[in-house]
Amino acid sequence: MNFDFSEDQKFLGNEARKFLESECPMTAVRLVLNDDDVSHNADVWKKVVEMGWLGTAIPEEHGGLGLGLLEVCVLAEEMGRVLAPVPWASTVYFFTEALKIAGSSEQQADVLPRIVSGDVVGCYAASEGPGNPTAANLKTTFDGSTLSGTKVPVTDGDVATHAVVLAKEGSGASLVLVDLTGEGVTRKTLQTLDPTRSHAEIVFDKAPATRLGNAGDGEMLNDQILDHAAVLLAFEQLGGASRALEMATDYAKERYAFGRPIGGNQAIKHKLAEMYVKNEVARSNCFYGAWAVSTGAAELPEAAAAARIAACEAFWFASKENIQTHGGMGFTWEVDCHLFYRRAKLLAVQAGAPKVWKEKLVRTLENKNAA
Amino acid sequence: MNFDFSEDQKFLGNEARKFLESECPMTAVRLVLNDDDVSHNADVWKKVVEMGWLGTAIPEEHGGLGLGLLEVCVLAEEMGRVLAPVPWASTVYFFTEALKIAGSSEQQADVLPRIVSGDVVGCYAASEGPGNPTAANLKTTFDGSTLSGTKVPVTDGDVATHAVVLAKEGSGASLVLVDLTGEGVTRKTLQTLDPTRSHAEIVFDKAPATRLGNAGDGEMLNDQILDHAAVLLAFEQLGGASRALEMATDYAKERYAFGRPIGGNQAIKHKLAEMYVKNEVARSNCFYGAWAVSTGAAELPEAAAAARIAACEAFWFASKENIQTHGGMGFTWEVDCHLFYRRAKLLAVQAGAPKVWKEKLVRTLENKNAA
Amino acid sequence: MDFNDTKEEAEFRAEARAFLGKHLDPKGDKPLRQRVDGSEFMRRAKEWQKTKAENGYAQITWPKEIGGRGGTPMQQVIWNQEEGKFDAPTGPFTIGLGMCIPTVIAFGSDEHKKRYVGKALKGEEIWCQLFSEPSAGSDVAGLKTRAVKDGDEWVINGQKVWTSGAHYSDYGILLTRTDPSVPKHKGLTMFIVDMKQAGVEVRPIHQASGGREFNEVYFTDVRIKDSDRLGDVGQGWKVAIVTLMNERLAVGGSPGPDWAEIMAYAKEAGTMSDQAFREKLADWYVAAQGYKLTKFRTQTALSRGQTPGPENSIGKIITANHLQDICNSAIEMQDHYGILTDSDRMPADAIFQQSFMWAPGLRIAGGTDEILKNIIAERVLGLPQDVRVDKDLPFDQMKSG
Amino acid sequence: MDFNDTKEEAEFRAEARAFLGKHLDPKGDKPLRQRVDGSEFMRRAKEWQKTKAENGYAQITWPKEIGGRGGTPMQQVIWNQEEGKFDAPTGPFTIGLGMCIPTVIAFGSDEHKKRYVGKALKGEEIWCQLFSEPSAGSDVAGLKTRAVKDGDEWVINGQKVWTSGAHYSDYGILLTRTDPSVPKHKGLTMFIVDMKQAGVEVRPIHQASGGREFNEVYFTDVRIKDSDRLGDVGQGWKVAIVTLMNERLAVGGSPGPDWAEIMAYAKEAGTMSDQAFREKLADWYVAAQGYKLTKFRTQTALSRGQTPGPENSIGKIITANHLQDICNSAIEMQDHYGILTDSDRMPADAIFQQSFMWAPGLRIAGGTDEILKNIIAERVLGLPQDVRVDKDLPFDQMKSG
Repeated sequence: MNFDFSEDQKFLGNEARKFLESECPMTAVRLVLNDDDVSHNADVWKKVVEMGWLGTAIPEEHGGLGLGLLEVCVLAEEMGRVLAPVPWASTVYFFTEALKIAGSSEQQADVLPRIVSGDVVGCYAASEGPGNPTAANLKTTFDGSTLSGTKVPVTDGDVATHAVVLAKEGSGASLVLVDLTGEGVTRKTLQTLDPTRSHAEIVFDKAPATRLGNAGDGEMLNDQILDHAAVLLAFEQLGGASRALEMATDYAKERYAFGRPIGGNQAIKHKLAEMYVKNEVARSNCFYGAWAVSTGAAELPEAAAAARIAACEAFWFASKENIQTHGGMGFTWEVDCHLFYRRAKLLAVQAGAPKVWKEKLVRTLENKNAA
Repeated sequence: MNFDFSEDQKFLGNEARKFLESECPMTAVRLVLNDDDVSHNADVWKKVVEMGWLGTAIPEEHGGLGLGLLEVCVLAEEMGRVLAPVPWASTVYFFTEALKIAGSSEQQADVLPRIVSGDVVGCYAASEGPGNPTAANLKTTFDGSTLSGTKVPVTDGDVATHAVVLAKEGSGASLVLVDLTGEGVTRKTLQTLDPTRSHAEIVFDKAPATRLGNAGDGEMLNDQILDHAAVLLAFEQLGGASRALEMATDYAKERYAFGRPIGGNQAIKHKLAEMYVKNEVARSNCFYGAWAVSTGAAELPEAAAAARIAACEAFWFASKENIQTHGGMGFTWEVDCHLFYRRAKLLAVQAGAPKVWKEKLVRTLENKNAA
Repeated sequence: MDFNDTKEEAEFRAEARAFLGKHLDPKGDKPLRQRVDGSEFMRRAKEWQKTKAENGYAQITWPKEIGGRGGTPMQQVIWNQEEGKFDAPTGPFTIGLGMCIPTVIAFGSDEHKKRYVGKALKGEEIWCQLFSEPSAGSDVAGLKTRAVKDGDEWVINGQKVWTSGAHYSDYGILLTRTDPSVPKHKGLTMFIVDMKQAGVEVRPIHQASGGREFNEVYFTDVRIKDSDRLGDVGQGWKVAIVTLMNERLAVGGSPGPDWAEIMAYAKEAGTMSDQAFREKLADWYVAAQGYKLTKFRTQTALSRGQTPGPENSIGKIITANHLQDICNSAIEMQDHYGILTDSDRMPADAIFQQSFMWAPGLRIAGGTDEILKNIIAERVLGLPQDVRVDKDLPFDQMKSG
Repeated sequence: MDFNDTKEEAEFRAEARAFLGKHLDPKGDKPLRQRVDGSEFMRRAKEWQKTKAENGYAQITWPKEIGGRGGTPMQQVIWNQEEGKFDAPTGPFTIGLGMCIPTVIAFGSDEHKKRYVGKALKGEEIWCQLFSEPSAGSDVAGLKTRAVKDGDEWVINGQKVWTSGAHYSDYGILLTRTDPSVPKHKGLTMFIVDMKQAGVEVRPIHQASGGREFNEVYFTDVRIKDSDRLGDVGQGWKVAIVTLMNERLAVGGSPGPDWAEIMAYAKEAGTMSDQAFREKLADWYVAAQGYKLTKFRTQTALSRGQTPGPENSIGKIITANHLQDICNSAIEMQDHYGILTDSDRMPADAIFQQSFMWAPGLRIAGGTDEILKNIIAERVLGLPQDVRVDKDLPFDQMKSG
């Protein structure tokens, strides 16, 4: 039994924490928050590229570090703690995993090295409107060589150079790879609940595109990619939830009312204890997801779903009760609580809302039980 | 605007409270609890009959008091407070209402006066097994003159003299009236979570029976009767929930730990405040149900559903957290907390579980909105 | 039980409705939160307040001698219901007439009453309430703004926070610390302050929701005459309690989308068949009805001449959490798309997204969930007060983090 | 990350399994709560304990000198896992070997250790723990049972409660008040008490669930030699802390039906298509996994030689409420029929109904939800302790309601 990260992985996490606390403080997040024209923090992004983190789980033959997804999990948690305002999740959890899962060796050889070098920034475009996208209701179409239709919203869609897009092809769905800097692509920046991350509407009008994987495999590949992304996002959410608990705990110790720290009141103590319990439930489920995604275990579908459900719940609860613990201060723009509340919501809907994953989980449990 | 009971109704409630606190203390409940062969407290029941309460909403022409259902609501709350171990709910909320709603004038003239006099004790038999009974899955059949099949469980089924039974007739369902003391009826007492109220399995084997209302109207009539019963039961639940809150509050003031009353701890204070909030939400919804059922308002379906849902939630929460507030003492047989926990569960499933009513409520809202 | 007006109530309602119809437009289909900014809005608001005052509708329960109608609380409720159906610009006067002026009436001199009450009633002067401070939120009595006696005057230095309407107010009631050497509740004194004088600086607070509806107010060597004191020196807490008792009655109302709005959205989105959503919808309906019907019970008590008590605190506990839950669910139903906030593009004009950002504030403003539960536990259920370690401690010896 | 045993662990597991298979039958399909009554059960239990002790499996982490194996905590975990797969009668010794004897080892004299440890290990003598009292539950240190010195002996009078196994125990560790004139934690003293002597009366408690698994124990002029004291006079709290630290590790395990059982029932009942049920099922699965996987993390820490801390308190908070919720839902799915308790007739042998009545006790036993949250808040998060008004007050001046 060894249900924990290795010493090396923990060391990586510690180093990443030091690096990000120094290079990506909340002031760096607020540069993106306060300026509608700024899509991400380019300085932070540049440093992330320089650290080589984008290649963490990319094979050495493609210029990556050749480590595994466990190391990405470790980094994801740290990115989540600082609310990193960069296209990390889109590029690493979604775009890179999509290429690794569905890309041909030519596609991988072409694109993966450019991810490592920072020349390619990726995003993942599935949503076309309210509700979880399914193959049945897709309107964006791929005709074998070009892509047409509108994707909205695409997280990091205005900073990315490339997108993996879920599109209709014939009667089925396929995944396709598009160069967003090429012709036939129009992008419009959108306002969202989380202005520290940029979002776009992308209109494709016969944009040149190549398929990832086989025609008609889009939905199956999308499910696989989302299982990977869900685990990695869950660690990012866990990082955010842990940081929110720390913020609330620190404030509760420092803030005095009625002659003593507010953290001496059971109303606050038990609220924070509940936060801790939810965070630990999330952490344990995240660890299991990490094991499953890194070993390619058959348990991945239920492990990914459980990690995502637990992490969504933990970050939601921690972020809203962190505001509540801060009282009036917590409802000001200057105090950082609302940034966690905003990010918690983004991460909870970005790869399918919790209710979508609850249904996935139960379907998996049923199938297992039936088998 | 007059959203409250009248002075007369409040007076009735006060008198009932005094009467029941004196005539039906917890020792009277425990007489039924502690003896498997005792189906109800006959002394208390005799006194309830003598008070004339069984005729509260029965017209004077049939020997009743000719008051309305508002007065029954007032009495129901008081019965709920003392966990009255008598077939009151079965006789008044279900059986009497069934006769009033669906009985012919002959049936009413025959049976209602005998309810008032105490010669008839009623029960209502719908369930035949796990799950909410529907016309589609009934197995008990009525052939126009006799009834055959098994009903289980029937609350107060072993003390009642008569039953109203939901049965299949041809391809539809009908309501029928059966004399349980007649031929073709076998009863077996059952063990339940609430031993302070008796339950039976009743086997009908060509038992003589007469229809209530038209053939095939069973499901519609059942719905109407349950709307009435739900409101009245909700007041009984409200009484139980209010009493559970009082018990918890009293104990929290008296019980010392760490040198002061445990009720000085926010963990307890806020738990009891939440109980209070749930009880008040239930009370307001109960009042609305009382208004609707007593005036025959078109809003009855949603008002009854809301009263039932709120009252189930309030009594469940109050009864379980009352045990918790009492700590170890609350988990002993001698302390009364568990009797409220047991009764809360009985009342929550007796007329359809909350989830059945949530579905009813939403269907009503949809239909209204569509109209 | 009877939801109808009595004959007298019906008459008053008809009269009120006729009066309102003569002066105002009915409210549109989609009421957004009233914006109290802009000079045109303020001009209309002042004009409407004057019209109300001249016709005896400004403060219905106040005695006629001071400009009220001498009416019943029930008439005030009916007026509010009817006025709520029209596009009535009432916001700027709520706090002044609901909280500040009643305090002036209770504790002010005859000169104060003569000088301030009529002008406030007619909308000529607007008032704000200056109690909360950055380090004194739930614990208002822990405030630090100092008032130091200097001859016939007091010199004020300090900072207030979360002051609604400070930027357009003419006067305020100001709670200060005049004696830090005694326990915190005993060293407070209340004043009337002229908000337009030098040394008073109002800065809008940028809220987490993005809006700027509240203010910080800084006092730098502001001078107040001793004759503008409300109540005795050291009796400020007693005065403040009178003000705050009126606050709990003022808070409430429907703060955003409810079960009907999310049900409408679900129909539009075609997700009404989801049983999980249906059960939640039932719970939301029951909670919303619980809140609405509890207000009916309160009105009934009012109409019988009873005074509603602290049990009213349940309203805000229910509605604030309820709103947060409904908005969160609506956003998650929209999935990834739910993160967008553009009201032109979003279902229900993005009201779910807007209220999602407003809900955390609602759980704090006017007493946090935690404070309200304490109030219910202590004042309704009679449970012991929290241990107050600072109860008898001189204010200047208190720890403050 | 790796769920497999290390080579050493796998070897030990194989060895343990072989040994167990030689002596015991595998557990049947439907394990019910182990019944510790009946002389035949007790005979088997004592025999099995003796067999374990003779073969070095009784207390794996204890040093060999006192009859243990000198093994690792991980080996103990593996042993427990494997023994749990067999029909092993272990119940009567858990408290004695897990809590009492470690306290004797830590604070007893050499004579005590010689006299008691071996016999307990071999199952020849059974121990119970006598701390809780009717007026001292969460606040154990508020206990009243008096021990008064009389020459070389102490005279004990008082009552203990919730004592597991008191009726079949030979000895107990008994926490008493020896000095009521000092603050409560300072006037306590711990003793070894012979449970079979005159003046010790054991009465079963009739629990709310209907069962009688716990006891009250009355002490009337019971005499204990001063040489049977554990630790110094007045140091009883320090001794008790050592005992209680071991308790938190002992509590836990799967106390009843979980997501798999309710899913099986829903399939049988044909209600798996209900989306509301499906979402709840997902939540239950996630919570159950959270609990199970957190134990794996604890085991990993153990296997690395780390000591698990108070974060283990999360287990019971999750499982007790989780159990109550699952049972309540299963009963409501059965609708009116769910009220029946006859295991021959009910789905899942009425396990949902049985556990429904057991769950409230689980939320209280071994630390209430509220106490456990306080422990997490104070010891894990470092938040301030509750205000303790009785901290420095002599016990006999304390209010006690």
